[in-house]
Amino acid sequence: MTSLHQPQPGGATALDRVRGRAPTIQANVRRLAAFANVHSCPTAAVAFAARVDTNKVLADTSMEMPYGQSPFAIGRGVAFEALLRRHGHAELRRVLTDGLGTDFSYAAIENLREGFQPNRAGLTMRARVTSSRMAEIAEGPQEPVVLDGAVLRADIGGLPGFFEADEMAIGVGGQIIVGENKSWPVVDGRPTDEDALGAALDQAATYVLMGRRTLEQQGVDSACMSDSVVLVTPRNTGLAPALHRQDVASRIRRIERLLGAVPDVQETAASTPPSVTFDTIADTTLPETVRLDAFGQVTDELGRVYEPASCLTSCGFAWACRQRLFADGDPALVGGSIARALPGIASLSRVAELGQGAPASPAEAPAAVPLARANRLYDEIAAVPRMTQRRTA
Amino acid sequence: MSTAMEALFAARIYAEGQALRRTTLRHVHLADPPLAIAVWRLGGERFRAAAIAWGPLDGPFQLAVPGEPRNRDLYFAALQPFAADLCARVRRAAVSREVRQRGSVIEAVPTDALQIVVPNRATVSALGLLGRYLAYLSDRGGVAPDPVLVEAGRHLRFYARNARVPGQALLLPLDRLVADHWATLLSPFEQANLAALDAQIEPEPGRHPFDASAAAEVSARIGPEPTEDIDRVTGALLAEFNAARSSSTDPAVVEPLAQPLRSHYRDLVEPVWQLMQRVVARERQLTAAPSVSRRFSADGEAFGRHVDWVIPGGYYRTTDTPRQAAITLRRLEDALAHYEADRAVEDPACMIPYLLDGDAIRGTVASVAETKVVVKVRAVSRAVIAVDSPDPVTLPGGKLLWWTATAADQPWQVESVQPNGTGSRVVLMLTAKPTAERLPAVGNVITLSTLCTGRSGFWLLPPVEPPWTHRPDVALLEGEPIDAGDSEQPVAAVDGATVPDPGRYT
Amino acid sequence: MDQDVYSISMSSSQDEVSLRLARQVIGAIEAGDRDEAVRLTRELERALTRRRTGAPADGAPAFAAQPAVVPVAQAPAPARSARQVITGALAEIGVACRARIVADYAGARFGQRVEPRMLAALRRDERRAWDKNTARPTYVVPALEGRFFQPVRGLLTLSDWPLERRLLGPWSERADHLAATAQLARQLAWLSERDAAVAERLAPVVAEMAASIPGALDGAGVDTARVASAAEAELRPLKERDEPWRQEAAARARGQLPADQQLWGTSIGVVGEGQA
Amino acid sequence: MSAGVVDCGERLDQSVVAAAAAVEQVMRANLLDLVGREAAVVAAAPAGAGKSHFVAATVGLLRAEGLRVALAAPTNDQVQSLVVRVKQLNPDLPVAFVHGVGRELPAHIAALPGVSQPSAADAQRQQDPLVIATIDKLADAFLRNGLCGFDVLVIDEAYQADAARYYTAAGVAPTHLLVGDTGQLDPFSPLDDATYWRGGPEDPLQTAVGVLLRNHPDTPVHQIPVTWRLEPRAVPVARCFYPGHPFGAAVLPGVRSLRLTRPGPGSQVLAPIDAALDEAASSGWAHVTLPGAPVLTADPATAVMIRELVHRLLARSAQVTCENRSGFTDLNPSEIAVGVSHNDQKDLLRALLDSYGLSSVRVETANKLQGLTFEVVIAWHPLAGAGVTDAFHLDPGRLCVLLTRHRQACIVVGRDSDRALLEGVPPATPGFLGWDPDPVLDGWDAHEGVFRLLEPHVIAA
Repeated sequence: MTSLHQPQPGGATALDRVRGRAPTIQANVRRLAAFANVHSCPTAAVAFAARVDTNKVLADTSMEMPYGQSPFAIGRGVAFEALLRRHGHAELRRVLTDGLGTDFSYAAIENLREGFQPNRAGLTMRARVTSSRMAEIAEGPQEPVVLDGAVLRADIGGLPGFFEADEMAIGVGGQIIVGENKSWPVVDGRPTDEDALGAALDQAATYVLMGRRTLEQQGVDSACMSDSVVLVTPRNTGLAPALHRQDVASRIRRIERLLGAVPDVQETAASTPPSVTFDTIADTTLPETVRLDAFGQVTDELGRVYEPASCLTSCGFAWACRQRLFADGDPALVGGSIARALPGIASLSRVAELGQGAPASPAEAPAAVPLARANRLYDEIAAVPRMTQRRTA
Repeated sequence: MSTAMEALFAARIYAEGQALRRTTLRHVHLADPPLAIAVWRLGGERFRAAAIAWGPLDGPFQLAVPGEPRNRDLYFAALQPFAADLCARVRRAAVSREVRQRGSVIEAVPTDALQIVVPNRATVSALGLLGRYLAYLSDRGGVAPDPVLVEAGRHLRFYARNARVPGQALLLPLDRLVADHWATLLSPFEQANLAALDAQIEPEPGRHPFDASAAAEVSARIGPEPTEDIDRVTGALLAEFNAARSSSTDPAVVEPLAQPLRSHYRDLVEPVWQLMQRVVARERQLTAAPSVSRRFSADGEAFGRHVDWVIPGGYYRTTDTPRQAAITLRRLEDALAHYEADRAVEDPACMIPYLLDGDAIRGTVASVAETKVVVKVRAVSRAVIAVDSPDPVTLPGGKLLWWTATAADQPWQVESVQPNGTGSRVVLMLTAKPTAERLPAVGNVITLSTLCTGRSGFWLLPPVEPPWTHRPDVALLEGEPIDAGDSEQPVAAVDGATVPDPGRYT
Repeated sequence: MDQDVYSISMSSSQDEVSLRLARQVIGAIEAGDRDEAVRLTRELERALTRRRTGAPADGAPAFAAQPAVVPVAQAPAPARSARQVITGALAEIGVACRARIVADYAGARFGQRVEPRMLAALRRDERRAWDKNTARPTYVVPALEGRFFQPVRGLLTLSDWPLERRLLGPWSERADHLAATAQLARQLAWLSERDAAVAERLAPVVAEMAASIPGALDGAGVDTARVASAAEAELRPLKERDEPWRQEAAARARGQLPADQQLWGTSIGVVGEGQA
Repeated sequence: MSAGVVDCGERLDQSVVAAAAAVEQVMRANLLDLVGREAAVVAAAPAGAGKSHFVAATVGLLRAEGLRVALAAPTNDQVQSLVVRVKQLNPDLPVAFVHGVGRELPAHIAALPGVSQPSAADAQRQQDPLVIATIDKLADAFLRNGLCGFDVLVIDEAYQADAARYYTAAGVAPTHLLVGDTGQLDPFSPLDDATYWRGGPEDPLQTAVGVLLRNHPDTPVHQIPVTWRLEPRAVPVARCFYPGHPFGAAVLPGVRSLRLTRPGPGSQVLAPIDAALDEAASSGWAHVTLPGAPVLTADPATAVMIRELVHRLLARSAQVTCENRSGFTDLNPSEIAVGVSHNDQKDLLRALLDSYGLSSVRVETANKLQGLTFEVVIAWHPLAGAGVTDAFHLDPGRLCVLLTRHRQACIVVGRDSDRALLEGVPPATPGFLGWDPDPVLDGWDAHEGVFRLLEPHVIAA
């Protein structure tokens, strides 16, 4: 099995086979976060390892999920960034000075967002500037430095990925502090969406972790990467930026686990059964039924783990999987917490039967008793009015 | 929330192709008609309603479309009629009152507070944010905003905050109303989509609820947050609008130009409005539970206090003081306990989970006897009943249970539980003087549960002056005006397609 | 502030005569002797145009590199091309500047609005013109980031500015913004005594630019002296850091880059990066 | 477990005991300095650090100084045991127990000399010098009957008391001593938006200590470096729940011992059960793992296993000895507790144990076990047979309570698939500004550490 562990032609061709002509996408912080929500799903793991873009694979089928963000939402983000940068980063300097207690009025600000091409070459150059500037922390720069659009290069499951941190403030009390800008407001000290805040902090934690690795590669003590990050958001009802500082030590540990859990591309490719490919599924020239059948075969082959909330927000396959679960009557359809009440029971139809008193196998027995009871009670004491009138369609 | 019950619901709906009612009664007040509000925002702009539709749900809606909601003048101009109408309705609802005395306190409580229904919880928070924005407007930018905007803001903010109270019906998100009264195949996450819920309950004939809701998810758009496809259209129309008006805010100029945007949003609101009408009509078919009116009159008290505070010009803090938070927490917890108890005690269907989770027993009264027991050196008479439950009961001795018929009164104490055929015989002793109404008759099928609907002794409000422990060492420095940073330049929409990774699913 | 003015004019490629004239003009301006200043300006203009062969007849400002010295636009010139307006405005600003601000200034100064689209087109034309080596005294060229000398298209400069002024280091964006603000404030002060209409248009532009400078605006109107001094106060410490950096970078660029890349920047890829 | 035991000095680790004594001295001195000022001292204790002993002793000291003291804790059980503690250490000290309706002291406590149960009004009129009550009752008495004017307010279990309750009670005295266990469960609310205020200074659900330190960050916090309840073999596991808080066991290794006088194994069926009991007796820990399988929360198989363990433990007539006993004495059923996470688990086990005549064996959910001590504890692992992890079951406080109640041995019962639950990536968690800890992620780490430490004691059933 050693062949699995070394990238080699065999692995490469296996990878090509898995990908086929399916659209691919590089790993970035958002993909990583999305993958974290579905990492226990074998299909999702293979797709991520092969960098298959799960959002596009099912394009033009009834199972393609509405994806993407309002142009206004994006516009707001752009505007907020612009506000921080205009007039030579005046606002950013102010916010950092107020928030970090270090004077950034005359800080050196490396603007890595402009001039560099939006491609690997550009990213690579930015990553070089980033790492060399970060390394200067070892000499303890006499003045603070801000990397605007720092780029960290990290190996994700055997493939290089580039990660763009909004800000990196170097030399604040001998520390490097990661900053993340978000255009959603913090109203009266409270975020309008705690999950969005959590995701933002996870992002920042990812940069801290990758920053540490970048420093270590250069033999610099990574302890100077601060555990606490800054979040810059509009305050209250306008766009005026405000800075929040938050300790993300435990989130950093989570991201460390996550990176550890990312499957290696070559290993995955080589170890996936020969029959598995996303090629047919993504082939828009084929009829939908063919593509969805192919999807069914692939997921049956690899296995799928479906949890409504996490899958529906993070994976382009969710609707297609949900459809399969419905077809199989899989209890997971309605969520793991309920499925937990059904140990040893194969399908929802069987649950219904047991509810009506079908003889339970030893495996089913423990769960069957409360089900039968629930069913009896519902029919017996809840003289529940049934839907009568039908909508005139 | 019994997982066994949930599992059974899922299984039956799957097998029978039919959503199931969770309740035999309606546990939430529904005005006839309620005031309905539907909101569409610009994507990502939490304080900018691109369209507000409102009106009594039994009729057509009025629609406010600012055109460019990020322009203060246009925004306020468009919101004005909505705000004025809302304020008028609130004030009208606060007129007719009944005097109520509680302890030493005498209150004039509005008899029918204004109920607002919205499609979903997301709209509740959207209205809360809109209220937060309007309630603290200053004359920043030279022009003082129309006072009705500020007043409406305070009303919206009150409604949104009061929506935290379990069982309240002042601001009713219909997705929760439906999810509380119907079991579907939708996971809690998917239940946020009112159209999907409705489709599961009333699928087109011959369609399985699952397929119906899946289809609804594809087609239906509820708001307040627009999906990309919607805002692509909005973006184009808005660009034309802004170009055409060339920074004019003169109503005469803007009105006609906003027409395309208006019809754009009218088309979006239309189906949502019908959906809300259908949902409310359906739930109104159910008889209201007895405690519904009590809960709504509690809402009335809150409503009355709000109006009496705000109309004379009272302000609310943007954040709670430690004292307010402590009081609120306690009120909310009381409300929750009472709501859950009332539901289950009044509605057998809602009692099932408690029966399944071992927090309630149901059976036939096999015997009723009176005995004497010694309590604190005095012999007092007590009643002892034996209840035969068809199901095996596991209850620790000494556990206190309330008979649903006297759930506000004294509890029964579990004396013993013996196996009895396939079920159990439970012997209980009344913890109070046996009286006729406290005793069931032999042969009655009764339910006893851990739920008590009695009101616990009233508690006193904590001191106004916070103790030193809850005051910061150094007083926080004075902040800038509350609406600092308000009114930014409009921002051009950006083509999502040009952004490499536009984020998560919508 | 004299130093500032001189350093700007010093760093341009002028011969002694024009430099002397320039100083006299500045002296005259500061002495408040308007007519003298105007006379000297004309003379200076002639001196410069004499030196310049093939100077466009339509009178694009020839003394691009002398922000402190600007001729009075007596009669508003006939409508000029976007290019002329931009070069004109940029010349008067004198440092690398955001296209939008240049356009705003041009609009105020010459009463001619330049749409963003036109700017994009302008950039393309400039490059094409250069490739066709159409003889032009100055080209509108992008600023260059000072590490790999890649073009930063958001910031405009003029080809006849010395390299160090077209390069951007870690302090340059703020420094240039402050320099530009101070310059335009002085410009506003000067214009407001001559052309109220222009001044009225220009004031908001200056105010907008000064908005981010602590102590520059007191809330009321635009106090140009206040703006200029606030900007320069903040500029001074930045300059100490900025200028040496830019000089070093410029030296590097001169050593490394062919002439065209010194103007238009590099578009180097990176070799030796494994593809995924 | 009391620190008052002096006749067993040679059985104690004097260095640890001395260190603890030193810290307690500093705290008392610190507190006495502050008397009269609006200031507080916080004592952060690991499980079984002899908090209530420290509290009782300190109360005695304060009274000796002639200071009027109010002593409070969140629950009735806690304040009742405080009354007993105070009387044990200060027999002649009058104690006024102020209680709510139907919350009188049990007869045997009420009968203690010098213990009175006055109404709040009387307590105030008489100016009772030492009043003991729940925090809620103290607050109510303060508001309703003006019970106040104390010199010092002492709060035990201050990490379980929430800021809302503390708010009112705090008014009864200027100077406070807050004693608590940082490892146990945080204040909890059934509201589905209970995190509404989280991170804000007004959060009513932050701990009493939390709100105090937030507003007065310079308040001295002393870490008590000893555990009296746990013995050395139990300490490494306990440390998982107290990061950054060093402490050691007061009792020396080998002083305590659980022995099974009847040898196992009995029948084939009993083999794993006896193996588990033997492992627990010899090493202080046993982790019984049933075959991995998704099961109901109230899994009958697990419950039966637990009953068998209890039953067999007594059937093999277990005996214990410790620093306070001369020689071995029989293990009394009331010295055994079963700890669970859910009420349906509790009810099921209660019924099973009662049917075996084991009614005096205590069965409680974790939150009810807080502050209690037993010789042997059998813990139903929160993750046992769970298909998925969630915030409730990952809560480090819950696991901490279950695994730190015992003096001799703890037997954890779960399934061998449980550990695999932690092999993945913790779920994404929401963020709260101004609130750094993350119960899910911290709990994840704690659970992992515990699994690792229990590995050598695994008995597959």
